[in-house]
Amino acid sequence: MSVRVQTGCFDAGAELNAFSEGLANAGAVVSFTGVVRDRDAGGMVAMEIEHYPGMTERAIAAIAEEARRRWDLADALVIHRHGRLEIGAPIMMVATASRHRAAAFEAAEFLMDYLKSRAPFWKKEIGPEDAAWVEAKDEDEAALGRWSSGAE
Amino acid sequence: MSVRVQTGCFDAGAELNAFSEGLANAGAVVSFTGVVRDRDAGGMVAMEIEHYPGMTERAIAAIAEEARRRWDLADALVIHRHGRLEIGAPIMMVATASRHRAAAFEAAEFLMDYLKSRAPFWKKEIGPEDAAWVEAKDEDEAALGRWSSGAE
Amino acid sequence: MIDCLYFAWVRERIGVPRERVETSAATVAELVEELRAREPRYAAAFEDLSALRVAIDQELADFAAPLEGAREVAFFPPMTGG
Amino acid sequence: MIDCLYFAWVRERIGVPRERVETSAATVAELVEELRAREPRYAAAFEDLSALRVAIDQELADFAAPLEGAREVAFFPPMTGG
Repeated sequence: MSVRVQTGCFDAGAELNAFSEGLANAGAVVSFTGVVRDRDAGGMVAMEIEHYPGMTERAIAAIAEEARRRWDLADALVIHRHGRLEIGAPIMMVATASRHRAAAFEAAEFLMDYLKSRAPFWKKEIGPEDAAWVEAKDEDEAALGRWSSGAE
Repeated sequence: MSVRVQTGCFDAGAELNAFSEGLANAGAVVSFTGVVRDRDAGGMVAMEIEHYPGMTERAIAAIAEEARRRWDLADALVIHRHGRLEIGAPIMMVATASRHRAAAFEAAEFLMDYLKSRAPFWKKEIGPEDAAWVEAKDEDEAALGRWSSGAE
Repeated sequence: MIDCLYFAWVRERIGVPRERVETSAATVAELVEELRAREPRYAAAFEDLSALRVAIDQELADFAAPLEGAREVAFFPPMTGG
Repeated sequence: MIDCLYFAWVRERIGVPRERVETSAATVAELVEELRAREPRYAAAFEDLSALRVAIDQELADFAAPLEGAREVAFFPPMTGG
């Protein structure tokens, strides 16, 4: 299990290959990559991500630990960037490996749902003249409901 | 949308990067990679995948078309190999891109569930002295039930 | 005349991947009956229809499907790709 | 003495990312009342508690949580990572 919080860019393909290597007994590998996209209104020039050093690592490690407790995972990877990101740049990535594809998919979705709403990151969209904090979506909070029963 | 049926190996990371490029307006990219793993009993030396040329391409294209009809996808990719594959080698890959992570995840799972049970591939596990066709699992057929309601 | 295609263990039991079959069967089920009557290797391949799937002209079908206009009928076990 | 940390627009409204606060508040809610009474910028930051989240010593908590033994209290809007 590997958790990285960093300002630098990462190569999602290279990370996927490094993660998959040596997993000959886990037939299913799922990855999610989040990429900076333009605002719906357009005209964004960059995204700025603030985080809470210390709590971030702790929160992600707890979420990843919970995923391992719930599913039979061979391995899991979480990378999340902070600082200033350009449009089209990768923001974050999650990868999971398991013998069973359903477990790999569910664990990746679980990690994403919790990272979205429980890891201390805040996104700001930077326009040419203005900047605005991204507001949390009700649907992101609602997505956690899927995992609230202890039994999976 | 891209569908490839091939004997040659592929580089999942390079495919993921090529797929993600130029998708600046699709913030969510999900990939699934299936890797040849040893039999539960161990002692496998390779896997042989037979397919039905012509029907294979047609079936995968229909499945991918259905995924695009159901979800708001920016793009989708399916690669599936046939022929003799070594343990640890990639068998197949699915990637989906969307503005919404739930759509990217669901479409990737849908593609996997249908490829497993509706695309004409048959796996044979080759041992040092014996060989055995992989039997279809009830759970793979059951997984299709999730998608049987037309509304998503 | 119909092209019959066989895959995986159906192919192995029958011994050929495809063959042209002279038939006037109206349905897949009738074609299967004709093949079964030919030789033991066909009887072995078509022993348990519930373990078999069929495609007509590269589209999944069922054993009751009519063969009128069909050029190609394929028999195989449940798929195991992905 | 408690370290108060502010993130995102909470930090922007208050104007500093962190500060040491002399307090005898028993709960987070009491601490918020003390801060609100200080200056308008705190009143602006803590105007709507339903729009805020709180962490005590880097664990999510709620406004009724006791502060006894706490070293660090952080205030921020709902997270928007991922």
